[in-house]
Amino acid sequence: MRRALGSRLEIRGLSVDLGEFHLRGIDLSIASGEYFVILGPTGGGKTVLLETIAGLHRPRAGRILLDGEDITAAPPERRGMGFVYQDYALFPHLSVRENIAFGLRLRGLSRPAVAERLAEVGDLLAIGHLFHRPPSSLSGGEQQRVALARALVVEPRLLLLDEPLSALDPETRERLQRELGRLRRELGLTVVHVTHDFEEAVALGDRLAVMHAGRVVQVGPPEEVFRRPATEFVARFVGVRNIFEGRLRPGDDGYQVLPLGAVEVAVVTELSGRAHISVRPEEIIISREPLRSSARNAFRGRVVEVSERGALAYITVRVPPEFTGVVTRRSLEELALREGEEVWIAFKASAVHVF
Amino acid sequence: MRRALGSRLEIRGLSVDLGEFHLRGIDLSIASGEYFVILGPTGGGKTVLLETIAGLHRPRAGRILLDGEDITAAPPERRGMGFVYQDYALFPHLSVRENIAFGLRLRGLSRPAVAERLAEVGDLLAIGHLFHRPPSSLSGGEQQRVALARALVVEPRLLLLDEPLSALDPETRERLQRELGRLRRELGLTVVHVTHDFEEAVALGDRLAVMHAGRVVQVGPPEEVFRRPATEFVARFVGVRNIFEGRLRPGDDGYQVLPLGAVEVAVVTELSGRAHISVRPEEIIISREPLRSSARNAFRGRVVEVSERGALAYITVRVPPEFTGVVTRRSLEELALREGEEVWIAFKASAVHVF
Amino acid sequence: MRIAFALLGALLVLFVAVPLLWITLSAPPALLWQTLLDEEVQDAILLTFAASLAATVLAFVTGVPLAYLLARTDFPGKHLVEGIMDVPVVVPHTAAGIALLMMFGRRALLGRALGTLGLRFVSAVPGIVIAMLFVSLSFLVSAAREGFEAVDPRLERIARTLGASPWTAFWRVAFPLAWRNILSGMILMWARGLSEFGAVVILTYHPMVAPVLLYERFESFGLDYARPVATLIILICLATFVALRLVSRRER
Amino acid sequence: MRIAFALLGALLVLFVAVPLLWITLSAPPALLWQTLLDEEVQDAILLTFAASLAATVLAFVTGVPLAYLLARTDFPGKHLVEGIMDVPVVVPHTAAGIALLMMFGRRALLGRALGTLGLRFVSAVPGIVIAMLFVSLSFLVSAAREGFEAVDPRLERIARTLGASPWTAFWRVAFPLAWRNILSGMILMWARGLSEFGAVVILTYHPMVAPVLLYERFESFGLDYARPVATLIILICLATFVALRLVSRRER
Repeated sequence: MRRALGSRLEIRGLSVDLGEFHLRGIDLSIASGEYFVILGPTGGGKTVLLETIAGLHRPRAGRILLDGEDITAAPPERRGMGFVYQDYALFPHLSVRENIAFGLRLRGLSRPAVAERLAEVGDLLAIGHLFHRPPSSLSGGEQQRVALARALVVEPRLLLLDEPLSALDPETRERLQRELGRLRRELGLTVVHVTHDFEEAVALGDRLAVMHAGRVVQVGPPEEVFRRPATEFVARFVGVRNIFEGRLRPGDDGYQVLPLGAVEVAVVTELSGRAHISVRPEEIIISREPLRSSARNAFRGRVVEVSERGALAYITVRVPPEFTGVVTRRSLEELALREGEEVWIAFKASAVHVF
Repeated sequence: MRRALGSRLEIRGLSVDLGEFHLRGIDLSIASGEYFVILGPTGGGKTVLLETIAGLHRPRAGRILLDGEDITAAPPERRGMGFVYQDYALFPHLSVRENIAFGLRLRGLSRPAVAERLAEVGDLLAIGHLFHRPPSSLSGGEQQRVALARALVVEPRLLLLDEPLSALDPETRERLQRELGRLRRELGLTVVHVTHDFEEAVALGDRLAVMHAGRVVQVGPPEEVFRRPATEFVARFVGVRNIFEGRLRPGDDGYQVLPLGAVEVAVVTELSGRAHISVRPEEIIISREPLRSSARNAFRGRVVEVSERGALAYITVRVPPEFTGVVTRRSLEELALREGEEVWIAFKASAVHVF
Repeated sequence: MRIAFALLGALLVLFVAVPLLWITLSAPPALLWQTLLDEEVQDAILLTFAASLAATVLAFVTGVPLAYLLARTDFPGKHLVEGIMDVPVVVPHTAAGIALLMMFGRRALLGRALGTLGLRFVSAVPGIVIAMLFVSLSFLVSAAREGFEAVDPRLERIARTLGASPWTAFWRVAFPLAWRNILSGMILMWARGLSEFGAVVILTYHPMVAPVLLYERFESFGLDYARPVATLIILICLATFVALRLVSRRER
Repeated sequence: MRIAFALLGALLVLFVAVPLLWITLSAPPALLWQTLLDEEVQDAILLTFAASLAATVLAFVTGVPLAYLLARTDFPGKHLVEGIMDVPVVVPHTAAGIALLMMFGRRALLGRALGTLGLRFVSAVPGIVIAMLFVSLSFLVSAAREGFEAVDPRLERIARTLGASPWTAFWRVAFPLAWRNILSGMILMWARGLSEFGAVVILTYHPMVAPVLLYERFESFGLDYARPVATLIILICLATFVALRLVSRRER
């Protein structure tokens, strides 16, 4: 396998019309060796974007540049991009070995050269023992490894992954997710990875683009998208829970305040007038007594719902309005939080995102 | 809608052979008004079990009792059970209204009676405005609501749900999950809910049964399955991470110890000889200095991996062996945990599950 | 590649379309009108339509249940039954006619038994019907089977849990959802029945169906006499076929 | 319900199976053997097989590309092309024969042009081939189309990203995956060609294919003379059909 850095990709003003899918004015610039995640709801045209990058659809307008070279009109077989679909799309009439060798054979490599590369990729992905099997006999995780091997063995300049983990069960998904991270580091690949799963995007992506209705609505590092969603859609999509709308007005000490129900929330912002605010559940501290802390916002409320999700519990507190905080199961027991109990919540003014 | 309690279901020694699916010696006893979750990996025969309860397959052996009455040979139309499939299975040739009225019409209800019941269930599930639409025009969440309404409107003695949430996007899933909890409380239903998602099982189930390879391997309240998995399969399936195997020997203070790599783990158990132990990640406290605490197990190690998953981060610490703990993002920043750093981990002997 | 494929495919399309266009366009309308007024021609066309319709109805009553069983159940000998349902396509038409004649002929066992009930097959309309039924039933059975296979069996299961008997589940769910396929199978079967010549001519020369009439005119008077009849029959068949297709497409 | 359905379905199965069984079982083997040694019968059977095979090959070369285009692309007039490919099933066989005769006959434009190249259609083998091709091509096209539709287009897309040209992607991925359907379409088409009588008899009475020979014996000498020939033809057709089905099922 090549260990050099992958290619640099630039997309300029790309528009695609394909049946019910429409992409509009997509601009992206992906650096060499970057792991770039495109995040968006299912059926939002993310696959069409990947396929257009691979040359499988003709764009209506716009240009695609690979290492500065315009490839907008190049057929897919000349682009040197590896493609992996969500449901693997292995050739059902070929063995695992023949699946992986497919691209090598087309390149006219000699028998020994093919065998050498197969052995190498077999080791890399730990699938050497599956080579003689038909794809239909493999588990989902094994099939996805084979699909990855098939794409990687031809040393692509760019690896395109179309929801590669979403058809797998949680355990396999997690393992393959780690594997993708490792492959990317070891091979120095440029990766464009499409997903609807925010956690996957955070775990893997150097940067991510959020797509909505055929447009890119935000691009940035995961932390930034997570903390400062550009639109309400992004906020809801990445799982921000406490979203409120109101009219900002100046408060004391240089803060602004947003009146909400019975209380006023202090925020730090340059904005004025009507605005959205959001607070991430993990920024909200829940206690049985008023906290002495630097948190500017502290309110008394009543627990109206406790929803346990695995190791965590989401606590909804009606002040009003209703804020949702998250605690570990351990805290849940220590604080003996139950519906109807009176509690205090607190969060810092700087933890409030205004948009 | 009826507000009386649902029926009591008993399954005794049930075996089913259906193509590639085999159920073997299933014994379950589900109380009136209970929300019972059957948990297992995809394709493990959970659907076949539900369909057999509904009378859609003939069991090879065993009996099914509903409120004490043997219904093993009764045809499905006499059992009065509501069934909801993962992908809704709405009648595509009928409108939403006709879908929901299907069961009522078969019961020969008068027109006004049908209309009244439709209005009631329309309110209950907030789908009244969809009545004139064809099912194909609905979103996944709306379709699932209609499927629920269709099953509930005939006042079933038992509600059978076959992965009702897994085809939905995360936000809709969460909303419908809350709704299921509410419906169950309001209508006093007995529910049997099949899923492969442990968090869903914890959030909804009064008790759950874990299925593996056509058998029930553990039955109990979620907490118990979570904390004391009966087999390694259950442990891995419910997401327990720190699983080790070793030979127990007596330690001091009445504890037993299990030597692992460089350290010995103190545990509380009646078992002896070779055994598995597991520690849930949230039971492991991670700190920069040695903790003064009551935790019997405290080891020094080095962070080898930090994996961020949404609001949480999983920290793998090599002692050796490798333990994985979980912290919030906030702690991650406060403790400034990074790969290569030296840290202390601690957990109570009573937090170690031995099996 | 697409261009090469399109050129090859166009050859086949032209091979079908051009002779049909040529025969319909080259006939003077006046001659066609005159042919249409020929009572013998009218009788033959009406007989053809009616006999094929009767065959289609018979196949609907027996073939739709069979198709449902083939789509939904496994039983010993299923492959054999599937094979038998395909056989009529393969058996040469004249040989099929002879085989039917040996069962339903005046001297044959079944033919004699039914003859005492007043049902005559040789040189009679029932003979035309069974000949058409034999050669065209495969179309309806296979279309209906495909239709039923495309219906998710879980829809019927849901109907059962909602209180439907197997009959009700069939009539309210499976049948309406497979109806489009069944209808297009019936159209195809009916059209195939119209077109049959070899099997019909062995069992029943008189009364004459349209293809037999056409053959007789060709044999007795030559191509020029047969042409207007052929044109007329082709036009009527095409028009009916297109109309039925449009109707069946508009359904839902 | 299943019992009622099974009874109705059984009627249809018996209607097909019993006449065929009866005609094959009631023939004395010695008579069949004697018929098989009849040179005229041998020639007719071989000619039928060969002509139908030629028609199938022609349809393979043109119909498979057409089926691929119909499965994969949208183009203006697609519905029209689909309709045209279904028409041969609907057109009465004798009328199809007349239409072909008007294109390929000795006095017709195309027939005369090809005649100068030494290709004669009337009363010659090429006439048999085009008659068989016309009436049976729908089977191959629709089977191949179904086969291509069942191949996930993303497999070809993956092949393209791995360096395959459109041709290579077709031959290495789409064609092998659709091959089973194509093969069974070819078998059905070939069998349908064997069975054709009406269209062939109009274009080419001599040299005689088996269905024509059978008709001639029936007309000239009566049922008793036609019976052994019919039995023999049915047996040969069934045997070939079953053998080919088994072969095509064993493939992968």
